Amino acid sequence: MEVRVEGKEYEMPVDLYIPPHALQVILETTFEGPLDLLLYLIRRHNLDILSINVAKITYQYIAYIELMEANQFELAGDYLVMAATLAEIKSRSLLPRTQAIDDEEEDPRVRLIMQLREYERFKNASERVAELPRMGRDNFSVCMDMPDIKQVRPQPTVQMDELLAAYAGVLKRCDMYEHHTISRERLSTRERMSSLMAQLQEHQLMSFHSLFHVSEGRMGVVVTFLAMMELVKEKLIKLVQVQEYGPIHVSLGGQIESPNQELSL
Amino acid sequence: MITELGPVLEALLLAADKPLSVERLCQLFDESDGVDNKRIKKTLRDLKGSYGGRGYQLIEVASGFRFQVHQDYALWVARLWQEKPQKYSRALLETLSIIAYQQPITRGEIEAIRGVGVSSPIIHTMIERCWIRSVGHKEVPGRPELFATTKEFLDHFNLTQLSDLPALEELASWDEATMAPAKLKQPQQQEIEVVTESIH
Amino acid sequence: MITELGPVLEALLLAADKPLSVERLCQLFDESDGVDNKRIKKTLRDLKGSYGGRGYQLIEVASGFRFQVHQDYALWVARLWQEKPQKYSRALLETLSIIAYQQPITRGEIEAIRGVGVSSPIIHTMIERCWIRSVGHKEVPGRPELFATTKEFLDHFNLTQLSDLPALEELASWDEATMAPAKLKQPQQQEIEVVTESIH
Repeated sequence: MEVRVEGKEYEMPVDLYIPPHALQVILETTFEGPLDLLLYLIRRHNLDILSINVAKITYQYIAYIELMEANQFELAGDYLVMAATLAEIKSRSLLPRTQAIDDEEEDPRVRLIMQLREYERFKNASERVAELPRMGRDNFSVCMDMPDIKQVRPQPTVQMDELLAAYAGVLKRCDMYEHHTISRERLSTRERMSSLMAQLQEHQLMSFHSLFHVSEGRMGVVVTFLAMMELVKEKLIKLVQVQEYGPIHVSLGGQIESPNQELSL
Repeated sequence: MITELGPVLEALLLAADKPLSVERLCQLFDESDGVDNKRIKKTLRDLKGSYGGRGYQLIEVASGFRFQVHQDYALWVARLWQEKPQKYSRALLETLSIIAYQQPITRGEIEAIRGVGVSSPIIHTMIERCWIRSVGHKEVPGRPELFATTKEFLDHFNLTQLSDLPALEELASWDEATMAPAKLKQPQQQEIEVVTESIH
Repeated sequence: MITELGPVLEALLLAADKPLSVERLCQLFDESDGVDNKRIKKTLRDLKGSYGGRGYQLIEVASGFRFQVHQDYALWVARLWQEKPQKYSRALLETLSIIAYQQPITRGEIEAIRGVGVSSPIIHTMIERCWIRSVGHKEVPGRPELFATTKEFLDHFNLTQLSDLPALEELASWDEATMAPAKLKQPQQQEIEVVTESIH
């Protein structure tokens, strides 16, 4: 039996007892580490953790690791450590039993089974925690307006460095530094994008020229133009032209239904 | 078919960060829900009368219906606010900073960046403070609102324009714990260079 | 002397942007108001029961009482924003659950249970959300930080105390298992069956 992974053919291990059609699902599933993968292999067949056949599971485990590698999954070292543990258990089982039984504490199979059972407990618990009613998904905070109160609510003030620290935190978390370069230039464009949107919301259809202000100088004009291009790209605004070489008008995206020719950029 | 429309409307009006019109409410239902403008209006009328003796009421303003804390209890609410100078939550600051740097941006986009939902009261607070406003709708299914910062936002932070905010490269070295002072001003020269570059 | 405490408490809880404890509520009243903890508790209990059939509810979470939109109407409320509720990754939920059940716990201990490294952004995210915090150091080499969950974590998941968490499964006695090697043997029959199945 053969299986195709990204065009390449692989021989399917004959006693791999997961049906081939499940392969795709498995490859698309991300496992939360080697214990998770092992549990998956065990639970798919309603086997008891206590009764796992290590030789079989090792074989399967290695087969999956190879398939994942063939599919260019980035495998953490933890997966390989587990493979080594399984191999060790398997090799021990080939030795005369007395030796393994001598020192139960050190039996890697006992240790693995304990670890699997412990992990499964928390995995199941986390699934139940995930089902708890949660703010923002199942329950929502109540947002109520206040009557006019004579006493003005003291507004907390925010310092610039607090705001920047918050953003630095966001960026650090999402690891966005590498992907987005928000330069000064980009910020002035984003600001102009907002103000163009606001103007168009008020006037709906504006002539292309009226959005440029010569008094802002060359830089201002360039920023406006860049902002416009960005808005067109994000489909937030539309440029329309009734006739060739006629005046160009700008409107909010998808607002105007007319036979006017839409400028494609 | 929704048999009890009242609690659904209550849930919607309480979760929203601004008044909702009958038309807007109507859009939120499927055909199978059996809800039309007329039914909504009638239900809202019934609801309005049902909060006697409560600390809040349902009122109609120009842009729709909203819940409001009852005037009679304003005195105690004022005490609540009086207590101590409060601070804005981390969530609010993060949301505000994302809007400042990534505007115009939808709530969903902010949530994607933060990895967690943005609650209505947060948006509400920032709109009330006139720091952000809706500048339109994104033309994607659902037409979500696009938020942008305002002049008041710039004023509050003593900025002349948005581009006075530190560039990302400066933030990269930002130590959150120490909140190292920001270098807010950059030589003009650099700005021109960058813009010129981007034209090509 | 306040004769009707109910609406006053409603107004206060609705105006506050976070849960309010009985003690905190009590501080807001003067002596002449004739309000004490006991009266507040009783009134809150009465109020809690008075929102049947409404789209919202008054609930008690770890840090106090709060109003929230009832989860029965989450479907419609979610339509207000058109965006799907934020999902937490399994890695985050597993890590958070292990901390919740085993606290205080070090990162290394979490990793031992999960059999895989815990990424820093996950810990960082949970600290930012105020769901976990460092409560000290374990006196072992390297003095690793000990993490515990917070009241905000309980608030977020609508819990009053840690013991409200779903019960952790009991493990069957370990000795019994190791002492009974027969149980470790897998019946050959079953394996063969499964293999056969997979060929088709």
